[in-house]
Amino acid sequence: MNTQIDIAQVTFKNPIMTASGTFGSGEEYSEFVDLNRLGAVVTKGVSAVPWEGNALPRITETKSGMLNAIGLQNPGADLFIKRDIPFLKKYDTRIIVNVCGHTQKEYLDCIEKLNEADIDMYEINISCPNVEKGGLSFGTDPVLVEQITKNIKKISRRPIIMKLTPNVTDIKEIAKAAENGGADAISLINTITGMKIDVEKRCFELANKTGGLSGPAIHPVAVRMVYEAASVVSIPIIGMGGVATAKDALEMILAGATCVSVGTANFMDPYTTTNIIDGIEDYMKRHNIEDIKSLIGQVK
Amino acid sequence: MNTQIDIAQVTFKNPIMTASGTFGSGEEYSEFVDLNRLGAVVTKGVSAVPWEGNALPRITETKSGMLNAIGLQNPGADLFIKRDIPFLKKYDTRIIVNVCGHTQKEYLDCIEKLNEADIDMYEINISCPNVEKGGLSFGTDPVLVEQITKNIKKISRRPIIMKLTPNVTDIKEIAKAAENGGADAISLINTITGMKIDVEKRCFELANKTGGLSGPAIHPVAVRMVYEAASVVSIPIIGMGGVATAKDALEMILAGATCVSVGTANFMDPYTTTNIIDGIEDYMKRHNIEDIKSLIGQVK
Amino acid sequence: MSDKVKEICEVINQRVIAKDIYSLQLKTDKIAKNAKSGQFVSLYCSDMSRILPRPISICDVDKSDGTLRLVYRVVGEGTEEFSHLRPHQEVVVIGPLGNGYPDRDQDKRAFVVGGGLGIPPMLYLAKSLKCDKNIVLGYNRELFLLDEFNGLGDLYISTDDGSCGTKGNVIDAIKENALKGDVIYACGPMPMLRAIKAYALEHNIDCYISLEERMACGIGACLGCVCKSSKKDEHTNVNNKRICTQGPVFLAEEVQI
Amino acid sequence: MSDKVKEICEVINQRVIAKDIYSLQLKTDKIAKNAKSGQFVSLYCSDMSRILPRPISICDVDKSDGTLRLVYRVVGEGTEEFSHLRPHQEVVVIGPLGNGYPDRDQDKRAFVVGGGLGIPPMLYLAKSLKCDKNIVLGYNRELFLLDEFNGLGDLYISTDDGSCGTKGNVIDAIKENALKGDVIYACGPMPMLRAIKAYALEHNIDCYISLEERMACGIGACLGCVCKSSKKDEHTNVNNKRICTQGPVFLAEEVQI
Ligand SMILES: Cc1cc2nc3c(=O)[nH]c(=O)nc-3n(C[C@H](O)[C@H](O)[C@H](O)COP(=O)(O)OP(=O)(O)OC[C@H]3O[C@@H](n4cnc5c(N)ncnc54)[C@H](O)[C@@H]3O)c2cc1C
Ligand SMILES: Cc1cc2nc3c(=O)[nH]c(=O)nc-3n(C[C@H](O)[C@H](O)[C@H](O)COP(=O)(O)OP(=O)(O)OC[C@H]3O[C@@H](n4cnc5c(N)ncnc54)[C@H](O)[C@@H]3O)c2cc1C
Ligand SMILES: Cc1cc2nc3c(=O)[nH]c(=O)nc-3n(C[C@H](O)[C@H](O)[C@H](O)COP(=O)(O)O)c2cc1C
Ligand SMILES: Cc1cc2nc3c(=O)[nH]c(=O)nc-3n(C[C@H](O)[C@H](O)[C@H](O)COP(=O)(O)O)c2cc1C
Ligand code: FES
Ligand code: FES
Repeated sequence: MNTQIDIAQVTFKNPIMTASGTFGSGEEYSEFVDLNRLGAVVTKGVSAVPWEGNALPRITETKSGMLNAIGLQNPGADLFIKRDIPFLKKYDTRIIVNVCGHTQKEYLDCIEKLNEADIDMYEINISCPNVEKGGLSFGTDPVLVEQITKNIKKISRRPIIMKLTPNVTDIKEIAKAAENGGADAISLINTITGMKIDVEKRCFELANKTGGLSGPAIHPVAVRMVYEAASVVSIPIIGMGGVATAKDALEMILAGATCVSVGTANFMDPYTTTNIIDGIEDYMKRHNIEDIKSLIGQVK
Repeated sequence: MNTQIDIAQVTFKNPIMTASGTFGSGEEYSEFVDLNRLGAVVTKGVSAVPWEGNALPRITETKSGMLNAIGLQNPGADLFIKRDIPFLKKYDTRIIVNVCGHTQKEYLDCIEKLNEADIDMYEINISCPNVEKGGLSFGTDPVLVEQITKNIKKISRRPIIMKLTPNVTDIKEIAKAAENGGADAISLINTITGMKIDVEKRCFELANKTGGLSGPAIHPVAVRMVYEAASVVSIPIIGMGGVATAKDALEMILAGATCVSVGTANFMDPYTTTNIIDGIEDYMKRHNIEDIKSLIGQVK
Repeated sequence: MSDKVKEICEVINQRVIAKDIYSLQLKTDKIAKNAKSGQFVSLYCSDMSRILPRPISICDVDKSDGTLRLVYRVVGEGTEEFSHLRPHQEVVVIGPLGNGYPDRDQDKRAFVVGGGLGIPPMLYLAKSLKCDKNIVLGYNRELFLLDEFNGLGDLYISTDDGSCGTKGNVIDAIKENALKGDVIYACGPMPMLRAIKAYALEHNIDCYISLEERMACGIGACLGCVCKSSKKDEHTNVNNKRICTQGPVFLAEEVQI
Repeated sequence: MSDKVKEICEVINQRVIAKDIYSLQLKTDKIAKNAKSGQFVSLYCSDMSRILPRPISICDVDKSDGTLRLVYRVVGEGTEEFSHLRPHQEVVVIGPLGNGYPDRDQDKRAFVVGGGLGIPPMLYLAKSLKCDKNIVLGYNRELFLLDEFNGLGDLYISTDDGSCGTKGNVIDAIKENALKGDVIYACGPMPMLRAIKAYALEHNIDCYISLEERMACGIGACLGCVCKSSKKDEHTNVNNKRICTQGPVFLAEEVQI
């Protein structure tokens, strides 16, 4: 039975990764799960300089989901490279660093710093608020997506995964723009913008007013978008959004994902990632699947 | 205590309505709830001629939500006018007829038929697949939204509510287009497109492959879109999407909705609509709210 | 106003009657009183991440004490949840739903045919029908509920592997025993229903079959549960019938299966 | 590997100890063994539409039989669900989480100050601290847990309406009784913590306060639960500290409150 997967010449022992921002730098969850079992650890978003993130409250629960507006708090690329990469290097897993910025220059500065470190891939979060364009995210404009992909690709020493936002009319158009820009892979979905109101206090539940919806609630939207993206691009897709069980992960793979990231479900159970890996192996046994690659995009 | 609301000179005894397609023609739920208590009954979508709808299965459950691909099955405007309107006229509630079509002409044909009947308002579902434009819904293109609104407004004898789809990058743009076209009100959100896969059989759960996600899972997205739309239009907004409790309905009102529709939650409990009306009255008492209108858009 | 109500019902008892198959006895205030054979109820989950109620056929009714018996197989999360219900716990139920089997007093002999999880609803039907009955039950292998049909009619069974009764399906059992009747009432998996429909056509007898489809509202409002009707349906104005309200029992000739 | 584990815990008992306030005793395999005062656990809901675990402070621990006591107020859906837990039922718990109060053997006399739902975590702290103690508990009106502090130190209380002890808050009680100490350990609502912090500053004594914030992961990964630190934090590299892991107990001067 083979669960091994390759993306842009990088080999993953299995398709299960962590979703950026939900698994810290790996260290926190290493108290529960053996990181050696994961296909990859995708780190929280890192920017060229430290970011403080948003005011509190930053999170609130919704039905089968949650809203977060962490605001990409992170210690900056320098400390990250010095502390978190060496920690992760102790494990036999792939390291994908999620990158964020407010301007194209900030992305490029961050990549330049990360280029010096021992990392397997970058995942570029283009849902960050684009301060040059009035705060709407980079990821909603296909022209910008293609351009930023090209620019990063030019300087990146590692394969790049463009991480797409679901807050768009047509995900296919955005997925193609990333592919045209030279992305080695795309990952989707980031969170769906939502809002919750405290009716007793008549105020926003989050200091930031809006937040990103994640968790099982959004899984059907994520599966649909992975399926749509897979229908128009030929680069590999990393599927995410509400994956909490092996069944959810297999849905992603059958819809067209090569790998699957687990995010919010880590909060629901710290053992989710390894439970999913076990569950996929069990499924492959029950269905006599020799190679997990034979399942990709096989929904009929 | 006043829960009365006006939209385009039509008076509703309270802001609670049913969401189209989830409450039949009202008759079915009249076995559980007293329709006289509702602000309005919004009927299932009606087209100029009968529609068969999609193949089965048409529904599937998801976490705190469901996907449907009914495909707008309906008996056509003629039978609807003959049978369902007279039934609803027996009650002291407003009648809003939801209208669908595959082409602009189909919408107009339907309105012309409905113009002859005793109806209070129309709600125009512009999430229908637009056969002239390759199946993408009318509601994703602001130019088309403005145009179709204008054309319907020209012939409509009743105020019209344009019902917006959430499957867009920028709901504000679409809301403004509807207002510019002359809509008397807008309602949102329709369902978010999603997909579910049966991993054991490796097939789509719905015959139609994709379906519309509704229910509590989407509530935070709906609240956000109502808030965004309210920030750019001055016509009234009917908020919907995952409303299952008085708290959910009040969130919509605080976000900027004048009225609130209850959809999928009727399936979770046939008494949801009247429970919500009771809950809102209780809230108004507890908070000494004289007039429900004073809550609209009051989130801080 | 109709008979349909939503009730919080107390669990009287629950037991496993075959692998993954549970028999659940509920105390109801009104539902049992109003129920007739062939109708169903829908059970709400207490885990609210599962928002839709689960339709389950009425297996038996005791009108005197208002109890309802449901027999179901654990196939997914909802039925898994129900399987943990213990006496004195509560479950929210809506019902009775659907049309139920017709009252046809004039029949001399009826076929009561159940296959698999289509067997339970046949129990209350068999108890309710006044005419003579050939009761034909088709099992995979493991028998359940069989005892309870004793004395309700002439009892025939089939098993896939022949471990009990006729080897094969219910049609094989009917043929092997050369059974005759004026009307068929059947519930079971689609291949069985198709075979029964064909048999009824061949023998030119009325045939009532009970259909299943995924349901959201259970009361005719959402149009999620339709089946194809043979002719344009009067209510829907298209070739669809709502299983939850116009069914689940249909004259076989009315529907395309 | 750390001490944190996820466990299915059996409910030993649960009772109401004041209006909407429940005391829940759980049998744990490892959590109680590893727990220290000031730490907390997180309880998962069984209704999975509520996906995040609820953080609750450890009120008391019995290391000998591995039981854990939690005292909480019903404020929303999750705590409402927990309030229905009955003996022998199970609940999934993750813990112990957070840093807990420091061991400071050298103190001569400590203030142990709890306000409202900040009182429960003071119980195990009071039991654990070896030095002399002024225990100061601030209530709105209704008293709870008071008996259990008997004999653990010199006990002072305040109530908002003066129905018992000092009328006013814990600071009023400290002043009225002219209490003295070398260190303060406090947990309670933000206004109380601010007042305590000011009091400690004024008297130039060390002050440990326990903070609360909404949590998702509870283990330092999501950055949902930060508070503002006075100086740039070494771990986050910005002026934020994670309450779930770097707290919930902080030296008052470390944090902006
Ligand atoms: C009129 C009617 C009567 C029924 N009577 C019985 C009975 O007496 N005994 C019995 O064991 N089963 C019966 N069923 C099937 C039963 O409803 C499903 O097995 C049950 O809903 C599965 O729920 P789940 O949560 O365990 O499965 P899941 O697969 O987790 O369910 C997910 C969703 O799909 C729906 N679903 C899944 N399978 C079916 C199905 N076969 N039919 C309808 N909806 C389904 C569920 O209701 C739910 O909304 C009946 C179905 C209908 C329509
Ligand atoms: C470290 C820590 C220790 C705590 N110890 C106690 C205790 O010993 N006793 C006690 O009664 N309460 C305690 N709380 C508060 C308790 O966690 C909340 O009251 C509880 O989570 C509310 O859940 P709910 O589902 O009933 O409320 P809901 O309002 O329905 O909760 C919705 C969401 O908001 C979160 N939330 C709501 N209020 C709070 C809050 N005050 N703090 C953190 N999250 C919140 C919930 O966890 C949940 O994710 C503690 C909180 C923290 C952070
Ligand atoms: C608390 C939190 C923090 C997140 N931070 C990041 C981030 O830093 N960068 C990023 O690209 N995505 C971030 N995300 C998005 C997730 O990686 C993921 O795309 C999304 O949550 C959907 O997956 P899920 O439903 O499995 O969580 C974050 C999500 C959450 C819940
Ligand atoms: C079964 C079903 C049928 C629906 N049919 C229609 C329809 O005919 N016309 C329409 O405009 N919206 C239709 N909708 C969308 C709802 O009216 C509503 O906009 C959406 O479901 C979100 O609200 P909810 O989460 O409260 O259900 C339908 C929704 C469901 C679940
Ligand atoms: S289940 Fe809604 S119409 Fe039958
Ligand atoms: S709750 Fe996630 S970092 Fe504290």
